[in-house]
Amino acid sequence: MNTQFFAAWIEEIAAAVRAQRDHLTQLDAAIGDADHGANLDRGFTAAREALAGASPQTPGALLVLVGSTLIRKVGGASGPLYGTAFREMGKAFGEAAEISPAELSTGLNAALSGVQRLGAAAEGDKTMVDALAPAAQALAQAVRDGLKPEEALEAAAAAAEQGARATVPLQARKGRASYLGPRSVGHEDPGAASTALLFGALKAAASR
Amino acid sequence: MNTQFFAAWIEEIAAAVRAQRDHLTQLDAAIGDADHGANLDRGFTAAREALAGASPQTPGALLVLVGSTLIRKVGGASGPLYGTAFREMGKAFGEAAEISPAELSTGLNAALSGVQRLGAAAEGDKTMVDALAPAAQALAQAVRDGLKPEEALEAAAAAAEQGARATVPLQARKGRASYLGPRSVGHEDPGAASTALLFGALKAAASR
Amino acid sequence: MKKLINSVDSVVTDALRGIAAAHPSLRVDLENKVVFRAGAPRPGKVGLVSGGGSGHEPLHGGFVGHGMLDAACPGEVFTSPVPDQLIEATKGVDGGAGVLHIVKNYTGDVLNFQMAAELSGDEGVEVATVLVNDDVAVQDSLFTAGRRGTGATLFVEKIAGALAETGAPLAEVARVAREVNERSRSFGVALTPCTVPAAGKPTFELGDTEIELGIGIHGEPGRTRAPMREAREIVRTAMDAIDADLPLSGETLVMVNGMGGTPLIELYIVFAEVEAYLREKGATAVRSLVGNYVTSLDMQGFSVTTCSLTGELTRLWDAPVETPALRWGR
Amino acid sequence: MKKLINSVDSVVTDALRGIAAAHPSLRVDLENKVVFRAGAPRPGKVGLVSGGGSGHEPLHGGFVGHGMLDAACPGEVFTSPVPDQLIEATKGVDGGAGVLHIVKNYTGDVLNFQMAAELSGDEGVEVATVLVNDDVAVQDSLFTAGRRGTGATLFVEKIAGALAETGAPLAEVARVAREVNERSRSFGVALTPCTVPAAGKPTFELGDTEIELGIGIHGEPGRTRAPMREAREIVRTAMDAIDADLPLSGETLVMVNGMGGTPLIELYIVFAEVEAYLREKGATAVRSLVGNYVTSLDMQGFSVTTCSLTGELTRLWDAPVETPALRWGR
Ligand SMILES: Nc1ncnc2c1ncn2[C@@H]1O[C@H](COP(=O)(O)OP(=O)(O)O)[C@@H](O)[C@H]1O
Ligand SMILES: Nc1ncnc2c1ncn2[C@@H]1O[C@H](COP(=O)(O)OP(=O)(O)O)[C@@H](O)[C@H]1O
Ligand SMILES: [Mg+2]
Ligand SMILES: [Mg+2]
Ligand SMILES: [Mg+2]
Ligand SMILES: [Mg+2]
Repeated sequence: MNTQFFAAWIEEIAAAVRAQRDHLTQLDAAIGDADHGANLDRGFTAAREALAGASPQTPGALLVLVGSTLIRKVGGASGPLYGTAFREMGKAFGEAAEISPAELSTGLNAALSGVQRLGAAAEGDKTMVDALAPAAQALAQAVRDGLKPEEALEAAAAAAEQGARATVPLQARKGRASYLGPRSVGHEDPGAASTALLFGALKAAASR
Repeated sequence: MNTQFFAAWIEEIAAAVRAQRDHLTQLDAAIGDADHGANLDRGFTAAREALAGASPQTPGALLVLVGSTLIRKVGGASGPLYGTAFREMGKAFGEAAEISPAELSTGLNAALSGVQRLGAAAEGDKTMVDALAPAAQALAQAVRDGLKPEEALEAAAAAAEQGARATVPLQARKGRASYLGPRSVGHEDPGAASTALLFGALKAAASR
Repeated sequence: MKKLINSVDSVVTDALRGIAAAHPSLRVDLENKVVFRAGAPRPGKVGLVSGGGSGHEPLHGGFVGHGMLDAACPGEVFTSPVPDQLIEATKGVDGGAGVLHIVKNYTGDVLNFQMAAELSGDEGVEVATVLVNDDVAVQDSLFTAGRRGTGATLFVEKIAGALAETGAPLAEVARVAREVNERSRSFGVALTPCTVPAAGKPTFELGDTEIELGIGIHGEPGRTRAPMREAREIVRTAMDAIDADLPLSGETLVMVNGMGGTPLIELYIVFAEVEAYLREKGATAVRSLVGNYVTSLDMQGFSVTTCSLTGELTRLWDAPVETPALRWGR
Repeated sequence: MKKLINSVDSVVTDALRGIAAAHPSLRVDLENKVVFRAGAPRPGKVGLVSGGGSGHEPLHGGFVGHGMLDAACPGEVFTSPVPDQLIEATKGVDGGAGVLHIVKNYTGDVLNFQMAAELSGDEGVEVATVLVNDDVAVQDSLFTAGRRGTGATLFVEKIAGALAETGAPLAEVARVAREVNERSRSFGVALTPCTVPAAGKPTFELGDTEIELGIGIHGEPGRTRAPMREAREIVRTAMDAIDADLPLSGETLVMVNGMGGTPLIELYIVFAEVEAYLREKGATAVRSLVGNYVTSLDMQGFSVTTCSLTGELTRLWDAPVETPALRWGR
């Protein structure tokens, strides 16, 4: 997976977020403050523009730029969290020009631990971690099982999707939704849903 | 018609206004500020209480007290206008203990001219004058024709009723409804409607 | 209807209790329903009295204090006060220099103030009256009730109040009050109707893409209904109406006023467009107010009021004022 | 959705243009979206920076000026500002004595301020942070996001701002800010939801006889839904929640705050009940604010915030302040 691949990923994310913008916002309206779709749309549109302007030469540089752009443009909880995730992944990639599934797995783990360091959310707190952690685990397992790259990304996307859906019955303990207490039960977490989108886009980039 | 008759009139008005309170307010909501029913209900409730407290001995004293109470309690346009109407009628009755239909007619004319002196509305301006003036004229005619008191009051009530209905197609030139310009057309004037109620109550008092 | 009230009948009294508790600089006569400036009357100072229906808060009670009103008389919601209240207020603020009645031009307000002025006059108080009629949405003619008084009321109260504070005589204070009125114009726009507590439901119905142009401050529908459009275009309509009536030029005092239910962020957006419009016309917004000042219960919408300033008017506008809703220089 | 805006995307920038045009005492950096007090930085004075999502106006931009904030950073509607803005503001107000960040406790605000503080620190600015978390409707625990910051933010900004104005060092200003927060509690009630421009429809649905208890300031539903009842009863529920958390007693600073769509007349009715409740508990509302200060777009409802005063806090509260939304003593 080269720089072009990760650029395609960001394109796919931007398109998916645009398409799902209202859906994400509605999820956030139910248990948050109705801005998650707008936040990510603003962020990934800016990320796309930043990439077009700077043309980074390595996957690492590209993801660090995406992460910094998200931090600079999104605001809210998701801006620093997603921004840190992309930056940590990019930093884990170092100067490499081509990223293997194993390196991607390492990068995802770095992203996850960045998010958890910053947000202090554990699995089951009904946040993006509930999609990100299973996806990272599924990818690691796929690498251990020696699956093909497309199959590995497919597994990660499925795990993220399932993790997002599994947030529905949970009571939120972090983020805005936690203010609702028991009333947060019965709704999908918007950040977990957008994380699933990110992994769906990764799969789509691979099958381009 | 003695003091007791006029007390009964006020009772009938208070009851009718209470019953039609929301209707009058809705008429006022359409072309005014949605308070005419509340205004008159407050006013005639206070008038009834004032009469109970003071027990005036003549029709004139009774009507002057009612008028003063309306001025003191109603506010808005209708407070001073109705208040003046009752006061002028009362003053026209002087010290008389018993009021003939002819004297009532004189009193009504005084009421009408009091209202017009204060509010400067002509017939056709879509105000209470459009019910009050025809009622006064009908009563005068009935007296000239020598009708029985009940018949005379019946005629006045019918004229007021018809005058109120005839305000529907008019464009308002006085009061709040005038701000609507042509959009005031198609609605009954609330003050004309309440004047019709007053004459309906007069008829009802006579047939008690 | 959902409202933070105890009962429809006690709205005004309950609010007056709150005003009394919140503002030690006021003395509230709950029985007569008069909001007095503490320490009234001030010997030798012209007293300023205004009043009108409730539901326009902070108008008028919020403008009682140093440099503005000496007393305010709130009527029932959207119903002008009664003469008794006004007489009580007038006598209570007369420090021997006479009293100015500031009256918004509505039949009810005019008649009740007129009765109060006559009766106060009978009791030896010299009363002058200024009628505020700034609303360009309404045709002015001898055969109508004339223009409504809306936003300019605040300008009149502030500027006349400042002059009265200097010890100027009644005739002078009345003169400047009339001058402010003559130099002021307003236009109002509603996005939603409002709900009068006693009526229990909205005063009119408005579709999801419709607005009312040329509204007053009593929940009445406006002169015309129009399709919703962007703030810039709505402002243009309002400002065109003002400019057509009294061409905008020179140093201008501007108020962008919320009708009660409009978020402040939207009022600032409106003000940005108003300011740009004025610049386009070669006028300058040298003084401004943005906020809820002359409201219409929970209505969403705004009004814009302009006043073409003179050196004297600017000086009086800048003079110290200390009231619950307007405060500077002290 | 009907809103006085030009487009959903330009809401914040258009409003900032309005704020810039309306308030010559502010300097608005439109590019970085920072509202500065004119003349910032002040050498030797601790700089106060706050910020948060837009839609809460006048918070925070309306509190920039003498005796309160030195800069405010508005994010998108209900979205915390980004670190760049905060860094720009922090550097722009540092007069060498360091900068206090006043942060409402929301994950997004906390994270973005934290990043800005670190990066500003790297550039040599000393930054202290105070977290505001006054909302008793939310359970506080190590395992949750903790309590929200709502109305007490205004108290913290005013009182810390007054102390900073005296030239006190950063540690002292931060100390008093934390003390205000610790002595303050809030509870909010919604009669209607609000509509975020980008979402285009209300954030939740509420029946004609229902209210939400324990709401925050971001249009989120509250902790529970309850039947509508009279103001006195609603106030009792809110005050009981506050009193259960921090028993009310002694001299108290009270704010009855409108959520943006509530008429002022209703807020005064609420205040009358709050004041009566305090008296019942042996506490006294010695200082108060009634109005729209920390809003939630067009939401109808109110919040009540109390702060148990000390001599020092009262003195600092009374100190002069001159901002668009809060002004006295100057
Ligand atoms: N402490 C946290 N750790 C991880 N994710 C979090 C945390 N707090 C919030 N989130 C995620 O952020 C999402 C909300 O993002 P967004 O709506 O953009 O920000 P905000 O809540 O500031 O409005 C939540 O749905 C949740 O997944
Ligand atoms: N100048 C006037 N002359 C006669 N009647 C008037 C005049 N102005 C208003 N009215 C009457 O008063 C009625 C409105 O009364 P009300 O609603 O109680 O007062 P307000 O208009 O002050 O709210 C109108 O329907 C009209 O009949
Ligand atoms: Mg959100
Ligand atoms: Mg009316
Ligand atoms: Mg009225
Ligand atoms: Mg947000």
